[in-house]
Amino acid sequence: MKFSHESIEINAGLLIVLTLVAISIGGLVEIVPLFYIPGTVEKVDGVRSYTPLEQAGRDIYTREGCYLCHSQMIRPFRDEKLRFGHYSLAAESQYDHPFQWGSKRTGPDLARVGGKYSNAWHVQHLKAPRSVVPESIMPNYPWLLENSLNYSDIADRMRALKKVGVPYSETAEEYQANVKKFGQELADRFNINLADESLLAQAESGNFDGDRSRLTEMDALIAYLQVLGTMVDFSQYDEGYFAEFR
Amino acid sequence: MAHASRIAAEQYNYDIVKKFAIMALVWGVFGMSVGTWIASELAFPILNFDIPQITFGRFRPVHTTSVIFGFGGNALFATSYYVVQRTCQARLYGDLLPKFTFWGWQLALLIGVVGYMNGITQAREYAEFEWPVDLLIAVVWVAYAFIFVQTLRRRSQPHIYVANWFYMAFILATALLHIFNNLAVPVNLFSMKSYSLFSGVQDAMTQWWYGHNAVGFFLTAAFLGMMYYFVPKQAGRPIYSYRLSIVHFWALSFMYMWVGAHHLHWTALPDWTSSLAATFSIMLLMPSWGGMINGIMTLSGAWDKLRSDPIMLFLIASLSFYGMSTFEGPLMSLKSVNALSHYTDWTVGHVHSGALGWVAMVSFGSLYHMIPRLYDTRLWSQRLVYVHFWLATIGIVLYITSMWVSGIGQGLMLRAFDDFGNLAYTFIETVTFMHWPLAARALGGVFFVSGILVMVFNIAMTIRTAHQEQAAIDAKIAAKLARANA
Amino acid sequence: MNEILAWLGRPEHSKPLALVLFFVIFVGILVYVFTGKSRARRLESYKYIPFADDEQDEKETDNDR
Amino acid sequence: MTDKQTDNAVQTTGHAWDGDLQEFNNPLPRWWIWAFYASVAFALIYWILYPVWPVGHDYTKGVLKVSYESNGKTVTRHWNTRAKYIEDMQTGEESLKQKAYLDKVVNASYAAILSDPDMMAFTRSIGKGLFGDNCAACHGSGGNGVIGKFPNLVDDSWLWGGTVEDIHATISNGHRGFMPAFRETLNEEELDEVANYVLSLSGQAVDATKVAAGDKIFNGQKGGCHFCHTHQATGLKSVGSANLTDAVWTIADVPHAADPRHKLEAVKAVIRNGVQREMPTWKTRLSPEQIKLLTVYVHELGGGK
Repeated sequence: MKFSHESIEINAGLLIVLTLVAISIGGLVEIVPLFYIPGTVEKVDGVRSYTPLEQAGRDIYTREGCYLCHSQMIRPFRDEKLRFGHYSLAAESQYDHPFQWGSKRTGPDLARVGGKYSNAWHVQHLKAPRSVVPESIMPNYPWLLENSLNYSDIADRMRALKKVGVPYSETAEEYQANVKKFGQELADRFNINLADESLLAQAESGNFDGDRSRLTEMDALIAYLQVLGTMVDFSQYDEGYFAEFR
Repeated sequence: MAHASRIAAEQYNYDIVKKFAIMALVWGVFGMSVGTWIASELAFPILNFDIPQITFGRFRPVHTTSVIFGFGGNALFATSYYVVQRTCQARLYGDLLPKFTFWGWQLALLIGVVGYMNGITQAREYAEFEWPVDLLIAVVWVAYAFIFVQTLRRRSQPHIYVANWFYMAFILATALLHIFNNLAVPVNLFSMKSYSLFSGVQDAMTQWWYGHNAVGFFLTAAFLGMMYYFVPKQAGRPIYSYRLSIVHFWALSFMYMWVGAHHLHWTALPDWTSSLAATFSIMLLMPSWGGMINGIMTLSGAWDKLRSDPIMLFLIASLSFYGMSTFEGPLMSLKSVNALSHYTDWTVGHVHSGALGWVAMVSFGSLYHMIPRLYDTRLWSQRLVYVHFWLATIGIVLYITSMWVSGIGQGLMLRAFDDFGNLAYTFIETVTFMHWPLAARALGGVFFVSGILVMVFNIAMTIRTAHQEQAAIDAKIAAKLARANA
Repeated sequence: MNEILAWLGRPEHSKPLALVLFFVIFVGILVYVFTGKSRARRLESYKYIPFADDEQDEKETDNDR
Repeated sequence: MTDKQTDNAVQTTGHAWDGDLQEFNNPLPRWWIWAFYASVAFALIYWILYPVWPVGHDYTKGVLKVSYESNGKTVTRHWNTRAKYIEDMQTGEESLKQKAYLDKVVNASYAAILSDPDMMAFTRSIGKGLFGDNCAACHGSGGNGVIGKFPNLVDDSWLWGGTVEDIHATISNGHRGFMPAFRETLNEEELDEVANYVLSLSGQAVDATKVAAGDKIFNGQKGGCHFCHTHQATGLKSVGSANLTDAVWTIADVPHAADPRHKLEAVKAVIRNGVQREMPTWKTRLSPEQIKLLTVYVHELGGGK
């Protein structure tokens, strides 16, 4: 058993190289094809990016760690369909950076909570969940109603999201493309140059927290919750259509 | 003896090992206490106290980060620096660089944890650190890898001991996972907020590729490295089969990376991806058990040690829990089982049978073995190690069983239909059902935390005794010198 | 032959290919580890590495006495 | 510690350099190898049956098939979770059980459902789940509502009408309940007078002179309350205005007020701030059959009307 210094080095290097190869393959095989196999993200109408107010609400959703107790991913089971609604499509989270599918349902799934309850209910429920659902174990979030919404960097946030592929517009061409894709009204909402105006306008018309005099974090969060799962009109599609993508 | 260890202390860099070992305990106490607190919040929501910083959603990442990266990470730094030096019989590479890894790691953890409490998070499970912290971690990690490899190159042995293979795989895999899962675009250079590069289904896959391999390489491979050194050392017998360790090392490193998608069964992830993950999860069972067999068989013929050595008790119990949770894992990765278990406390219980039973217990055993040697003394109290062992075991058993009840119970209730084919229970009824299991789980946490507090006391007394012994010897030498000079 | 080469050259076929390659290497490792008496003996001897440092400590301790 | 180290050292040298072949030949445990082969075999079978391997721009589909009906034709596709779901929804045991009843519901009149004990047993069963997972968040799991926020459904008072047809319309289309805020229109004194009048309608002890003044405001131009609540103050179900004479309080929490002064304050607060309430639309979320059955369930909660 003679070992020269050289072969020792080779052994250590070989160990590293082989280990790297071993640990890389699994990830490569499973992740890379998801970017190019057609049909991984279904072709459906209606899915759009979030408006500035909704995105601000989404940022509060992630800030408070809602994903740790609520999933946004309904599975194709009869019980979940009856309880939460149609199962979730990959397309529905295509503009979600990061995804919020969740891993635990301490509370119910929220993938289709949009439109299910009134804004007033959300305000009351977020402020004091047990005042409306006595059995609930959700924490109170009274500060959402107290904190004014900080939207000073909303345009920057939209710019960052644009860099990772969300169709917000900054140039005239991008804006026109959005008009074609989403219609005039939404294209205005997705216009980074008008981010502040569009955010304020939606908060004013939506009056999500029931108090027009102030723009609170509650306004933004409820705007986000109320859009969840409402983008795709499932009555347009035959059930078999979605199965073709799997 | 004292002289000998002083030589050893010069031969080996024990100072850095001591620092990491002590911080492992500090983060352990903190992280496990936070864990018990958030467990109690679920049973008794009033404990959120309407304080944003400690509500469940913000406090949970504090718990996971403190125990995985704080307790587990520091324990791994400590033991890997110890093991690589002892098995290579070479001093750790560098002097400032290891110190940098220490302070960099503690700083990253601190910024991370304070950040979560103030709502700064990437909202990716177990990767909640925002981008500046991610960068700091990346730099620390490169330094760590460099130190480790350079130390390996200094070895006097021709062969690299298998424990170091596992540590090496852990370092490489963690780097790979950390970098790819944290690819994100910051809002601007002065903002702590960033948006993940990927979205939706690709983002989910990347996150769970990361998430499961944080378990696979951070919490399994690395701790197997620990096992491969400390079990033979504590038993005073070599590992059962070296060749088995080679085979199961390669099988493990190859197969673990495939299984992440089993966290996404029945979701919008394409079926082929999750089926692939399921089959590799099944094939992973035996490679995982290879480590358990090797550890437990090391003791064959010397079972009497279990009666006299509480540290061995910790190590063997940890291997049993390892075996149990690596059996449970593949089971839960089957689509039919996962349909029930996913989204429920069963998953939480499974993770903790691995985290408390395997990771924490093997760390406790290794630290009990290592710390007295670092300080060249004996453990202050063997009896307290027994007390710790039983507190920990009772805590784990309470935890796991209550989570089985809660998780399987909820899973069954949610998919139950009555005689008419209608849903038998509403969602909120399952929440009511889970109250007592959740309370029992919190109690399990109290037991486990009490255990580590006993350990901290024991270790503190051990270190104090070591200092006293050292002072006595120094005094004697000084007296001798004085007499000689007189 | 050209067709095979063309198939191998396509990036989307790299995954199955990498898998096959690695599987071959893995089987190679298995065969290497479990064949040859002297190799077996050599490999198994490595399990005493963790005890080598004790011996050294011991020697130093002896010298110290 | 010294003893132990000596032990180790002796044992180590003994084993390592005496060449104890027994120790060297620790084989892989047989069962371990066989179990590993078995798990590989399992995976191979799985790979044949299910979609698994990505190849090029596609993936292997597996040999298992699932069939379901689509537009009157039978479609057969490779096994996948979504096809399995359709199959279960169409031909699963639980689905068929439920479907047998749902098919009857489509054509049955409310009277027919209400008079058939079997159908009512089914209604209570499905209603419990529908109500619990959808309605209970606001109206409470027992339908008691939250005073001031969400209407009680178990009493006999219905803002938008309590017949099955009314309830059906309410669930299907939702409602927006609105009462203007009078904080600009009425001063403190006038608010006090109207509140006295309102309390007097359900026979609460109040100040008689203020009641008379309040009557004028309520039924006159100043307050104009009668436009919605009517001169008799029994409310209009077309606009969802409350009946103020029945001592059932849905918004002002009069029953829980400690004394007459607090009762007055509770009523004044509602007049001062107005009311804005919303019941969501359910026809986009629930099927017609589900709404029909939920209607019967809710109707039964309040004992019917």
